[in-house]
Amino acid sequence: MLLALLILLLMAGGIASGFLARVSHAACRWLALITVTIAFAIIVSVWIDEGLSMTQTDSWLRDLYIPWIPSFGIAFHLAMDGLSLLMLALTFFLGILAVLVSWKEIQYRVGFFHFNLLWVVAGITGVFLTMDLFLFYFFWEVMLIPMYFLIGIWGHENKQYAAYKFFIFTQASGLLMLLSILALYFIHGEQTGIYSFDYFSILGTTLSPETGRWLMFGFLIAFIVKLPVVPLHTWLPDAHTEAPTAGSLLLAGLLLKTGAYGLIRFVLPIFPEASASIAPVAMLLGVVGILYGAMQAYSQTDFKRLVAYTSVSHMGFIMLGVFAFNELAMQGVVMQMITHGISTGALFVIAGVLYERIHTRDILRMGGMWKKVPFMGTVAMIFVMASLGLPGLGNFVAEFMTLIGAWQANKLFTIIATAGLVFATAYSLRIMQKVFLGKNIEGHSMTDLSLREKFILVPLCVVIIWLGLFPQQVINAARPTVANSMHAKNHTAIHQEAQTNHVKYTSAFTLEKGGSHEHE
Amino acid sequence: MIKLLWLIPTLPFLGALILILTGSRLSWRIAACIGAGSIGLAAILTILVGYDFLASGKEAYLHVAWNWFQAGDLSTTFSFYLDSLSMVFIFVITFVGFLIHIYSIEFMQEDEGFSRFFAYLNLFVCSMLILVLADNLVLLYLGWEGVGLCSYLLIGFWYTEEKNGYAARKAFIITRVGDTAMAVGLFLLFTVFHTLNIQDILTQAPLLWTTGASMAVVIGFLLLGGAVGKSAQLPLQTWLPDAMAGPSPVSALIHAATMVTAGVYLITRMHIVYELAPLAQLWVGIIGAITLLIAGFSALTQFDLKRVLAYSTISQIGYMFLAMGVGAWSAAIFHFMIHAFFKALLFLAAGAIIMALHHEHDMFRMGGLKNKLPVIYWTFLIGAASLAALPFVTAGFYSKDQILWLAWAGEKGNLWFFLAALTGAVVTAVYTFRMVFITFFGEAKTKISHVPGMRITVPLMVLAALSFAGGFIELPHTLGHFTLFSDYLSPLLPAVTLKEGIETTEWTIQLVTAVLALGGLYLTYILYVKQPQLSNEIKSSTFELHQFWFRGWDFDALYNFVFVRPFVFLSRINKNDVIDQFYTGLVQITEYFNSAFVKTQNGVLRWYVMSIVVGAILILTISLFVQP
Amino acid sequence: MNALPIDMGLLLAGVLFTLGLISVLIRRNIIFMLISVEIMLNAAGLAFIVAGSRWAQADGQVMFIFILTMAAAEVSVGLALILQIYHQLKTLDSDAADKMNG
Amino acid sequence: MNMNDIMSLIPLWILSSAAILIFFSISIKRNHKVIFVITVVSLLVDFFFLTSYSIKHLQPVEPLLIIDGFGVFNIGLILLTTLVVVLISYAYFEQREERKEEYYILIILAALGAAILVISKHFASLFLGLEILSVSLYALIAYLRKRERSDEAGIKYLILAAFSSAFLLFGMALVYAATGSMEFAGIAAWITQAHEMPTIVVAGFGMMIVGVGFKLGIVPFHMWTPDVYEGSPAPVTAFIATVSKGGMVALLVRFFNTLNGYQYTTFMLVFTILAIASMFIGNILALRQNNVKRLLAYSSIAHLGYLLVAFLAGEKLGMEAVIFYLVAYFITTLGAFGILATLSDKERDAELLEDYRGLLWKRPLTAIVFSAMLLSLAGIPLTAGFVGKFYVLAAGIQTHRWLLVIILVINSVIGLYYYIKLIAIMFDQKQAARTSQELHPLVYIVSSVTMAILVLSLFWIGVNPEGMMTLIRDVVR
Repeated sequence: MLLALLILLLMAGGIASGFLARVSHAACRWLALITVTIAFAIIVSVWIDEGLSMTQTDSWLRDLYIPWIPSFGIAFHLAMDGLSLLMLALTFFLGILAVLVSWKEIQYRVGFFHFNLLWVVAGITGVFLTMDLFLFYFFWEVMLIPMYFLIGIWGHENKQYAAYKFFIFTQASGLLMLLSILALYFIHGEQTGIYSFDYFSILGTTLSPETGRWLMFGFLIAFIVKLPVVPLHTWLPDAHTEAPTAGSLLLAGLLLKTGAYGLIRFVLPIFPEASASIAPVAMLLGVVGILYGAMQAYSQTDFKRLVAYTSVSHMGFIMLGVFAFNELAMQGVVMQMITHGISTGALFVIAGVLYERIHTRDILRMGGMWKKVPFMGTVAMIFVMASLGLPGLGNFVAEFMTLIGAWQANKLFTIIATAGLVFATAYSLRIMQKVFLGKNIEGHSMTDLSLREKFILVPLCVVIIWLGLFPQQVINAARPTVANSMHAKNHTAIHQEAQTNHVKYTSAFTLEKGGSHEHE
Repeated sequence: MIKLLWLIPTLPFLGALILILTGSRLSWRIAACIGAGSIGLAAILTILVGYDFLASGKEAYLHVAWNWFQAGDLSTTFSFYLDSLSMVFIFVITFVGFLIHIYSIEFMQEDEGFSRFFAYLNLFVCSMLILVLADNLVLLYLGWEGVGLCSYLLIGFWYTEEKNGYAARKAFIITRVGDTAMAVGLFLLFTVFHTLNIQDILTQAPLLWTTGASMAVVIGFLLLGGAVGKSAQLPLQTWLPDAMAGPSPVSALIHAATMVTAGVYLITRMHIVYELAPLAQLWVGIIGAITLLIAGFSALTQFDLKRVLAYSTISQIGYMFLAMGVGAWSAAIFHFMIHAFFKALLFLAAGAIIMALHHEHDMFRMGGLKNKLPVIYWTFLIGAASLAALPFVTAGFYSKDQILWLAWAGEKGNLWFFLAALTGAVVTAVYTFRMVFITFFGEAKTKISHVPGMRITVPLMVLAALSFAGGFIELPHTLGHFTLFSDYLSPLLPAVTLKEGIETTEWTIQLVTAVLALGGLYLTYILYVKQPQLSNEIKSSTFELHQFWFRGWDFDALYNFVFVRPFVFLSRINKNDVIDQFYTGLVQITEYFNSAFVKTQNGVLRWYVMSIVVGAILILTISLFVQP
Repeated sequence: MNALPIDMGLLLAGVLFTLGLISVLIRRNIIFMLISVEIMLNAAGLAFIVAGSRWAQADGQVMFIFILTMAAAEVSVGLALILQIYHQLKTLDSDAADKMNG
Repeated sequence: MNMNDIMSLIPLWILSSAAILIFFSISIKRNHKVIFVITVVSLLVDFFFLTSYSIKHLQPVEPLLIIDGFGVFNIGLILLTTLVVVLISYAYFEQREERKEEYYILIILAALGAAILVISKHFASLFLGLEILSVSLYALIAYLRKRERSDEAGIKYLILAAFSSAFLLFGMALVYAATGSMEFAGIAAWITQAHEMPTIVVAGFGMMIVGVGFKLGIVPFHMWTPDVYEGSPAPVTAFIATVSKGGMVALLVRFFNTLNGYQYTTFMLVFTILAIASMFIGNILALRQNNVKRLLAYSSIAHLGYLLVAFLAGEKLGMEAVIFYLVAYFITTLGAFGILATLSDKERDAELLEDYRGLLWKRPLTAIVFSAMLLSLAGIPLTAGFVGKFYVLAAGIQTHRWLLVIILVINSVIGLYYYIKLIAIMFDQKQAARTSQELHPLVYIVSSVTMAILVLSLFWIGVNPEGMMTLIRDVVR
């Protein structure tokens, strides 16, 4: 129930703050802030409740099952395991920051903005929780529309174009996933006689290699567009660049992660053989992404665009790690999801903070800011270093585990990916050089971070350093999920277990189905 | 007391943290107290810990702070491992570091980034300590990258100058190239040993591999890659001369005494792997030999005081690599320590000169400082003598002589190594005293603006004393056979087995070395003091070669041409992302179809009728004639 | 009636239909277009009668009556519209009525 | 015709009587309000009467009609749709000084025609229903006489509809000539016992497809749609888009199922080609359209293509999908044209994209409702359109019509572009200068309530489609 409550809370909070804006903008902001903070508090309390070390083997912490569209075997089925917990914690953490970061930036249509913001967060929450494929697709799409509005209404100069591109790319790939979901549904139904979209039922479906591969492509394409993987990445630089700061924060921090999450949650467990068979190609794509993203990032002059391309590069590690098929790499991926969310999010916040002050994102027009804003410079330095994978910061742990895991799978690709770190250094340092070091060419004068901005950036710093030095809790939390997705080969066992857990539901289906809905 | 080992890296870290958090709000005195004080405390602690350690007689002490991360087979801890090797390093780091901090208080006093400078410097010391104390390679990598970061920050300390930023980035990126190789080496090690704990690896390696095992060789080369990057050896040496853009104390601490020798530390630390991989070890020696030569020749042609010293550093580290290449581990470490003393001294003295002369770097615009800055002159001279390895009195002589001798006599040594080292010795003497003569002799060309105070001179004198006396803890057996240092290291680092019946030549070798060093000194004296026009003639007659050496053998140009330009070119040309063209193309195609179809919708009734008729004919044709 | 083969009757209807069709295509005057459509409708009616006669059922003729009625209704509305069009365009050229396009 | 038959046709009687009642009422006194009330009441009465029918009930009215669950459901749908059209018409026609009362007669007659169409099981009733619908539509399209485009649209529709009717009739005649029956069941029986379909029957069906295709507005019989949509008054456009097309879809489903047309690969091929062409051409034509009415016309071409995918999928799920999609499409289209009608003014309809610029900031609720409708057309979750599309895809995948399904997906993406373009314009910062004149507040309340009901049912079906699905499943048997 708690899980549904989370989503409802966010949706209700969104609507309420939307209306409250008619009374007072400040009240609207506060309400939004409080809503997300409550959600965050709930997740933290769950985490504490489950014990911070999370050493238990049973991977499911919470489960909620409400039949929704029984004719299709669709249920409102939410469940949370360690991975979901981590992702939710990240979601609400960044959600809080997204509200804060918009405090000054968003001055028109405040109510509608916060409505959209909270609904994006709600949609993402749904994506991270749902255990029903139909519901998953449902949330997958639901999070797009408010995001589209965030970009399209409050974005920068070229916002319409970016918003279209974002929407169309994700929709196109999402629909292909819907096809796969439906095909899976019918294949599973024909095999077992149980027509259900439930994740745990679907897991056990046996597929012929050919079918398996095609169906996996459907899922894969949705996730790698979101991730994004070169050459499906071109929506991302535009979307990131044009979105308002909160939008970029959510895009980079969370929306990209839904792709990675999908890979771990769905692609590997449901299609173990098929994903193993394309692993080399997928890893190659990852490597290409790492290098291509880095190369593109190097030449960009728009701060946000640059950071966007670094995301492309960093997400390459996720592809590399996921398809390395071992626990280390997968743990690295989980870590990367979180740390990238934080470090790139922070860089976007910095870009936003700069934009608020000097109204440009062109790094060629910046320079020498350190003298004026040493605090901001220090913070930026930390995240630039995080983005180039400096040990001691979270990203290093992620990348190191990913690479060392990937090494077991493919040595050549790992070497190239490791070399990508050199390029990461090149583009990361370029940010520092062009923005904070060098000479202040245009003589911008500006004030250092305000208290509110410190409130946003300092926690991010603390978290990224914390993750760099004490990442074990995160690793422990993700362990059961990672293990499950890893041992995809003997998934039938897990499936059976899951089946018994859900036997009451599935049997309810069978009755329902047998009576009314025959697919001959 | 030894239990407080963890405090040694923690103190500088806290210092850095306080300085960063307070920003520039602290007065320079307090900042200096925190900055230098934390290192001072660490240095005192090092003595106490070292005393405890030696007294305990244990081989090693391990302090586990916390489990860092553990997933799958990989398990890393945040833990410090103290043995005789790391002891030497933390001693040098804290002590030389402390002296340099003291020096910096005066050197940087006027700088507005005073507290930032100390923050970086403290952070550096912390990282360096972690590097040498790490008990596993991941933590070592943390320190490794940490010092890289600090090096970057400090080279680019005066960030408003574009070229400083460039030098800083160059240093970081080039060392990162080496780090990539090292990281791959770690992956390989992990695949083989399922652990990255250094001691576990070292104990298991001999059991797992026979000498010459290909895996060992590959790993050896990969770690060498890392070492070569950090220690500015061929082919990744190009960043160090540019790194002189940083303040002089930085050059002294990071780019002479400590960080650049991290490669030496790494290879020595992993010496068992190299013992098992003779090919890799041979290449360590070859790289050392070549580097010491090309850097030495480059040093001959520089006019920037600090650049001479930079090239000389590369060259001296080349000696250390050469020593490691012949398996003279303790000789390499000995030379590291002595080099740390005299090179820090030289850099600090050079810094004092530069500060005294209004930030003048050009030697040829100095001159005649012998009388004006006597303290500097004498200390510099001691450092220079040590660098040039003037026989019998200087520490440098003993450390370098050991390397020369072992390159000749060691089992893995050979004539080429020896000749390279010998040539290097002459060249060293020449460029060293060229520097001394040009800077301190002749007539003054620039006015002195600042006379160094106590905070500068005291560290100089301490370091001078060390450069002078440091050598006597390890004497060749022809000269007293006093082997305190190598004995101290011997449980850890095996001694070199000599070739059969070669002991007798030791005297000859020492004599040759001594004569060559002195000969070099005399040659320089003639060229730069007696007949200065001669040096100009040589310079103009070999102008091309001179310039070639001056540019560091054109490695920069080569790398620019092969790597940097193509990358930047590709990146620039593709700024708008060629892949996007594909999607734009799709859009254009649909738009083309749109305009084509829209033309059919022309509003003319008969046209619409026609469309129905065509449709009808089509349907009838298909229904009647196509049999699917 | 049996003397006449059903095919011939349908063929006749078909020819009539085609004639109407072609003349809809080539006529520009709206009234003529309307008339041509009427011819097509009547061709269909004829086909119904032929078919009805084949099966000796009244249904074909009933359908024909329906068609006639419908055609009458259609023409009445059609003529009214044509009148309107003529008021506005001052021509009966159907090609002139192409204000809406794109 | 016995008493039972008469009883089961009461919904049709009510419609006819309503038309006559209004006719008399006008002859006594022209009063828009009264006429409007009569129309609404009679539609409501009719609908409530219909709800008393059991959908499991099966009552043939020999030989022409058959009252079964499918028919009743469709009549219900037609009645409700007509009701909504009438509700939005009131405000729309109140603004205009034309003689507005006869409009209600025509629209009721058109509904009657559509109702007959969906329950017919005989060529004669099919023809009668179709023509009652068509002839009323000719007049409805050209109802606003002062608008030049109305007449142009009217005459275009008239000529083309009659032209295609001729095809339909000729096709029927051919089929009749070969089979000797005009009843669907009779034809089916004849075909079953004849092993091979004679050419003449094939040709007959082919020509009938032309007639049907025209009414559906699918490619290549789609040319009339944009012009007629543009030229008609907005409520009439809504009526054409929904009742006229939907009635024909229902008939097609019934006819095809009775004949078990799925075994004839030829016709499946024809419909596949038509579906693919409709999806592509419809969507591509709409891409850069600046007239909202035309844009919706093109989009409706594509949507009929989607519908054909479900139709081609066949089987029970396919039929369910067709009906469900129709319901979703009806709601959405009514909503869209309803908004368009409420924004229109006396001179012209709010049909240009520019009229919508910045609408969100001026009339936020209207804009949100319109956006919801467009998102539903685009098939985005939370809306009925999404469930409809999901249903269609499910049907297509179940019967492995991969080509169609993939093309549908591609087209959804193309379609997305122009829907969100329209939404983006409404959310733009700049605002259009256009304002519509003031009317009696009651008029607004009627429109608003209608829109509110539509948007609520849109979301209700989008979020909780189970009820509707169950109903449809019972209807399709």
